[in-house]
Amino acid sequence: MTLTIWIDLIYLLAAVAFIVALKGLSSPKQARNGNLLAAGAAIVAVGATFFNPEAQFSSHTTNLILAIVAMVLGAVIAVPVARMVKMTAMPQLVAIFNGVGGGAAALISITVFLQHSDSAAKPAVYTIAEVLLGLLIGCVSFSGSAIAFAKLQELMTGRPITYPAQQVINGLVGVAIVALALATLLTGSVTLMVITAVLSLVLGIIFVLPIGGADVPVLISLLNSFTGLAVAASGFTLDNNLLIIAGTLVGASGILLTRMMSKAMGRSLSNVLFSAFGSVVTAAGGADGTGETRQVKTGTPEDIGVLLAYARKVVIIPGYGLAVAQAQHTARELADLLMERGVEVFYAIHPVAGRMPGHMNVLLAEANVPYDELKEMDEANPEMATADVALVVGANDTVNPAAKNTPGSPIYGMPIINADEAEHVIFLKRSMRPGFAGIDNELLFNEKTTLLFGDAKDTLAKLVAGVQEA
Amino acid sequence: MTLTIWIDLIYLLAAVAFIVALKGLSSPKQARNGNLLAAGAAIVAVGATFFNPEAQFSSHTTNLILAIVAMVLGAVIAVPVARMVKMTAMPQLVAIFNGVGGGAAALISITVFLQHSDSAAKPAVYTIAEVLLGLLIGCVSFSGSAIAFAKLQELMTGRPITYPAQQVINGLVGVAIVALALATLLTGSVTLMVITAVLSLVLGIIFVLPIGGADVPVLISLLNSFTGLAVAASGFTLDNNLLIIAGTLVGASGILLTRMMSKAMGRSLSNVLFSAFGSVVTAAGGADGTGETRQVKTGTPEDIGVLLAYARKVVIIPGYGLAVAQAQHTARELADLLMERGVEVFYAIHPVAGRMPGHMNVLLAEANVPYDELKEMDEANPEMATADVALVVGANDTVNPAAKNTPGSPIYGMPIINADEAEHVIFLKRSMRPGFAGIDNELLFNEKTTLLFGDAKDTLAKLVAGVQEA
Amino acid sequence: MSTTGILEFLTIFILAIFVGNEVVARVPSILHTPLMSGSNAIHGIVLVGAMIIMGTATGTAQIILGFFAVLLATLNIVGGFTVTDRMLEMFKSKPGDGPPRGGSKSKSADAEGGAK
Amino acid sequence: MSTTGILEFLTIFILAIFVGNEVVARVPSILHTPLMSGSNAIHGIVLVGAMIIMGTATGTAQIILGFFAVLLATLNIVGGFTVTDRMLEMFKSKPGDGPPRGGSKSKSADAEGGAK
Ligand SMILES: NC(=O)c1ccc[n+]([C@@H]2O[C@H](COP(=O)([O-])OP(=O)(O)OC[C@H]3O[C@@H](n4cnc5c(N)ncnc54)[C@H](OP(=O)(O)O)[C@@H]3O)[C@@H](O)[C@H]2O)c1
Ligand SMILES: NC(=O)c1ccc[n+]([C@@H]2O[C@H](COP(=O)([O-])OP(=O)(O)OC[C@H]3O[C@@H](n4cnc5c(N)ncnc54)[C@H](OP(=O)(O)O)[C@@H]3O)[C@@H](O)[C@H]2O)c1
Repeated sequence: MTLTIWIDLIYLLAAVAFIVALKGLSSPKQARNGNLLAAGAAIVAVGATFFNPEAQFSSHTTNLILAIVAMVLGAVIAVPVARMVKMTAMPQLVAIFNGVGGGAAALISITVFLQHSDSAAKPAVYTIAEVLLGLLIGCVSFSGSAIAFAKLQELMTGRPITYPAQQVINGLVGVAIVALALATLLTGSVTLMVITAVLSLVLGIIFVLPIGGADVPVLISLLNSFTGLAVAASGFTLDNNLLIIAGTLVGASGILLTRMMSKAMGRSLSNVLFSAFGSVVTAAGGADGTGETRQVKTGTPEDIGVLLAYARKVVIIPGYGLAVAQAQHTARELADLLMERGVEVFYAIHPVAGRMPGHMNVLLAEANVPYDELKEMDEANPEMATADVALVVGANDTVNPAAKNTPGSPIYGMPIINADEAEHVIFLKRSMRPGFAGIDNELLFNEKTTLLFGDAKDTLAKLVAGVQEA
Repeated sequence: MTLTIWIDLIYLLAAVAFIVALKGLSSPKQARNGNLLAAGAAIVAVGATFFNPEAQFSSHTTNLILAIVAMVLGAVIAVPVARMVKMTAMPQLVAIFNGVGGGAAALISITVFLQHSDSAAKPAVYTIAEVLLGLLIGCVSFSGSAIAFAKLQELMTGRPITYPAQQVINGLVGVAIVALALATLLTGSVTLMVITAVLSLVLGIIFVLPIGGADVPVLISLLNSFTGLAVAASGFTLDNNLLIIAGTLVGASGILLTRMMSKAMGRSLSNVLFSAFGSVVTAAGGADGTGETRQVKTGTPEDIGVLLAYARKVVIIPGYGLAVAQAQHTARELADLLMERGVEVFYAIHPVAGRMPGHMNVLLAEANVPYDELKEMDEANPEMATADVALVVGANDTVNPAAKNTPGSPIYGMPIINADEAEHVIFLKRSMRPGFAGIDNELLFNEKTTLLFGDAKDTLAKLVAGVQEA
Repeated sequence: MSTTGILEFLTIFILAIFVGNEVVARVPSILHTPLMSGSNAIHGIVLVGAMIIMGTATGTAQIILGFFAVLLATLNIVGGFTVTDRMLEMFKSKPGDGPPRGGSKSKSADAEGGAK
Repeated sequence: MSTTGILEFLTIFILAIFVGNEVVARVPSILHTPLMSGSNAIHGIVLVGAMIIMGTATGTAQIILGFFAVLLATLNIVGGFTVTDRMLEMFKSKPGDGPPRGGSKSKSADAEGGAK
C-alpha cells in the first residue's frame, strides 16, 4: 500500500516533468533541456514500474525476464537507427516511432480485453469502452504511420492514391468500425474484437492513401496526436494517471500543432486530409518536365559569382532541394564568403520549406548558421524589394507567385517568400521539374531570373569559386 | 449514487467553464463574455448544490431555510453596493469581496474541525492538515483584506505603518502560527485551533500595515490569490473537485498576476511587500507642499487653449487625478474638439497610472474614448519627442524624470512616460503636492512646463472653452 | 482508497496550477484589474462548500458558523461578478455605438456656456 | 467508488487537455518538428502500461502480446527521445562556439581547389 503511494507519487512527478518539458520544447532556448528532462522522467517512471505491485513482477520472474529482454531488444534497435539515420529521413523516422507507440497501446488493449474475457467477473461497460477506444485509435495510428513511412521512404509513390467515392468508402469503414465496436461491447466476443482491430488497421491505411507525400508531415503530427489519445485510453484502462496525463498532453497539443502546421502551409487541416492535394499533378505539370518549350535563361557560375560578389544585399532562400543535396554547409560557406566581402546576406526561411516544419532551421542550425542570419518569412518579405539578388536554393513552391496571382492554383492563398520582388533571381535546381505541389512556377520564366542547373551542393560550390575569382 | 454522479458532472462542467472564463478574461474582446460565462456556471453549480446528497438539505429543512436566508441577505447587500460604488472606489470593493471569501473558507474549516472533534472516529492527519491550512490562509486573507480596505477607503492612513524590527516580529508571529497549527494537529484541541485562527488574523493585519496605499492594489491581488488557495484547501477538506480547481486556478493565476502588476510598477514583488515603500515620504516631500520655494510657471486657460489649438500633435497623459476629478468625459471632449480642428491627439497610458492597473483604460473606456486613441506606454514613448504638447492631467509619478535620472529615488528604475521630451508640458493639478510615491517632480520646475492649478474637471472644461475661443 | 483519493486530488491540484498559470500568461496590462476582480468572483464558488457545511451543520455553533459562511461566500460571489461586469461594461470595442453620456454632455454644455 | 473514480480520471483528462493546449500555444514554427518529435517520445511512456500488462500476463497469448507491447513501446520511447535530442543538438544559440564541422571544411577545400 505504502509502496503504491510512492510509485504513484513518482508517476505524478513524471507527469509534471512532462508538462514542464513540453513547455520547454516550445521555446528555442529550453528545447533541449526540455527533452532531456522528459527523458529523465521517463527513465525514473519506467524504473519505478519494476517495483509497482500492480505489475506483479516480484511473483512473475519469467515475465520480468521477458520484459527486460524486450526492452533491451527495443533499445538496441532504436538507438542506432535514431542516431544514424540522415537528417532528411527524420520525418519517416518520427512516423515509425509514433506508429509503434500506437501499436503498443493497441496491444495493451487487446491483452486487457483477453484478461477480462478470461475472468469470471463482468467488468463495467465503460471499462470495455475504454479498452476498445484504445484499440481502435492505436490501430489507426499504427497502420497509418506505416503507410506514411512507406510514402516518405519512397517504398511506394508519394502521390495521392485516389479512387472513386473514396471519402464515402472511408466513411463507411468508419461506421462499420463503430458498429462492430458496439457489438463487441455488448457481446464481449473476442472474434468481434479481432475483426474490429483488423478493420481499424484498414481504416488507418485508407485514411492515409489519398494524402500526398508533401502533406505527410502534417499527417504524422495528427497521427502523433492520435497515439497520444490511444495512450490516454490505455491510462483509463489501467487506472494510471501518468498515462492519462502524458497521453492527453500529447493528444491535445498535437492537434493544436497539426493545425498550426497546416496553417503555415496556407491551408486548412481538412483540406490537407481530404482534398488529395497534389493528385492533379500528373495531369498538369508532368513529372519528367520535358513537355516544357518556353525559353528560360541560364547562367554560368562565373557570371553569377560576379553578380553575387558585387551585390549589396543577397537573400538566400533554401528549400527542399537544399536538404536533398545536403548543401547546407556549402551554402553557409558561400554566405560567409559574401559577408567577408561586405555583402549583406541573410536566409529567408519559409515555414514549410523542405518536407517538415522547421526543416530548414534544423539544417541550417546543423551547419552552424547563426540565428541572426535566419529570418522568418514575415520578417524577410518586407526586405525583398531592396534585395539585389534572391538566391533560391532548391526551393520552388515556397517562392511560386502562383500562390498570389493564380486563384485556381492548388497553392493559391499560401503565403510565399517574395523572391520575385528582388532585382535578380537565381534558381539553383537540377531540372525544370516542379516542386512537391507539382505545379509550374512562372518565376522560372521571369526575365529577372537566371537558372543554374545541377545538384545544389555542386552548384553552390561552383558559386563559391566564382565569388572568390570575382 | 446516480444523483451524486450527475452533480459531480455539473461541478466538472462548471470548473471547465471557469477555465474558459479565465481565458476570456485575459483577452479584451472576450472579457465580458468570460465573466458572464463564469457567473452562469456559478449559478448552475450553486443550484445543483441544493440537490447534492452531501449537503443533506432534503433532511435538514431548517438548515435549508437558513441557507436561503443567508444567500438572499448576501445578494441584497452585495448587488447594490457593487452597482453603486464609484469607479474610483473599485479597488477597495474588490478587497472587501475578496476578504469575505477568505472568511467563508475559514469558517468552513472551523466547522469541519468542530464536526471532526465531535465525531468519535479519528480523521487522517492530512485531513486535519488541510482544514488548518484553509483556516490559516482564509484568516490571513480576511483580516489582510479588511486592512487593505481601510487604507484605501481612508479609514486609516494610507502611509506605511512601520515600527522597529517589524519584519522580525512578523516572522515570529508566522513561526508561532506554524507551531500552534502543528500542536492543534497533534492534539485536536479546539482551544488551540481558535488561538491559531486569532493569530492568523493578527498576521494578516501586521502583514498589510507596512504596505503603502499606492501598493495596496498589488497586495489585494496577492490576497486574492491567497483566498483562492484557501478555497482550494476547503475543496480538499470537502473532497470537492470544483472548489479545488476553481481555488487553484485563482491561486495560481493570481500569483502570476501579482508579479506582473509589480513588474509594471518597475519593482519586484518582495520590494512591494517588505520595503514599506513610501515611508520616507513624510520626511522628504511633505504632505502639505508648502515648503516649496522654487519658482514654477503657471498659465491661463486662454493661453494654454491657444497653444493646444494650434499644435500639430497633443499627447494627453492621464493619471490618478483624472480619476479623482472624474474628468474623463471632459478630457474626451477636449480631445474631440482638438481633433475636429485637425490636431493629432492620443492618450498615453502608463500601466500603473491611477490606483489600480488598467485604471485609466477603464475610465477612458467609460467615456467612450475609442481604443485607437489609447496608446500603451511602449507605443507612446517613441512619439513623445515629436509631440508639441504633453498635457498631463492629474498624473505625477508616472511622468517623473527622477525615475530615469535620480538613482537614489524610490521610483528609480520604473519606466515612465517621457513627457519631458515633448516641446511643451502642461500640468493640470490642484497644488504642488506630490503624487502617491510622495516625491518631488523635477518636471514641474522645468522651463518647458506650464502649470494650471485646479480640479482637473474644472481646468479641462476651461481649456475646452479656451480652445473654442482660439 | 482514501489514500489514493488524496493523490488524485493532488494531481488535479497540480494540473490546475499549470492551467491557471498558462491561461493568464498573456493578459495585457489593461485587463489586470478586471482579471483580478473576475478571479475574485470565481473563488466565490466557495459558496458551494459553505452550503454543504450549512446543510450538514448540527448544533447552534455549527449552524451559526455555517450561516455566516454562506452569507460571506454569497457576498463574495454575487458582489464579485457584479462589480467585474460593471468594469467590463465599459470596454466597448466600438465606443461610438453607445448612447452619448448625458452627464458629460450637460456638463460640457455648462462649461461652454460659462466660458463663452 | 469506482464510479467516482472515473470522474476523477475524467477531470484529470480535461485539465490535461487545457494544459496541453496552452503549453504549446506559442511555439515558433522553427520548433514544430522538434516539438512533434518530443511529444512523440513522451507518449512512449505507454511503456509503463506495457510493462504492467507484461507483468500480469498469464498464458502464452497474453505473454506474447505483452512482450511485443513492451518491445514496441521501448522502440517508441528510446527512439523518440534519441531522435529529438539529435534534432535539438543542432540548435545552438552561439553557433561559433561549436567545433567546426570537419565534413564541411574539407568539402569546401575540395571545391576551392577544384575551382582555382
Ligand atoms: N515543410 C513542411 O512541413 C512541409 C510539409 C508538407 C508539405 N510541404 C510542401 O513542400 C513544399 C516545400 O517547398 P520548397 O520550396 O521547399 O520545395 P519544393 O517546392 O518541393 O521544390 C523543391 C525543388 O528543389 C529541387 N531539388 C530537388 N533536389 C535537388 C538537388 N539535389 N539540388 C538542387 N535542387 C534540387 C527540385 O527541382 P529539381 O527536381 O529540378 O532539382 C524542386 O523544384 C511545399 O509545397 C510545401 O507545402 C512542406
Ligand atoms: N495603477 C496601479 O495599479 C497602481 C497601484 C499601486 C500604486 N500605484 C502608484 O500610483 C501612482 C500613479 O501615478 P499617477 O501619475 O497616476 O498619479 P500620482 O503620481 O499619484 O499623481 C496624481 C496627481 O494628481 C493630482 N490630483 C489629485 N486629485 C486631483 C484633481 N481632482 N484634479 C487634478 N489633479 C489632481 C495630485 O496632485 P494635487 O494633489 O496637487 O492635485 C497628484 O500629483 C504611481 O506612483 C504608481 O506606482 C499605481
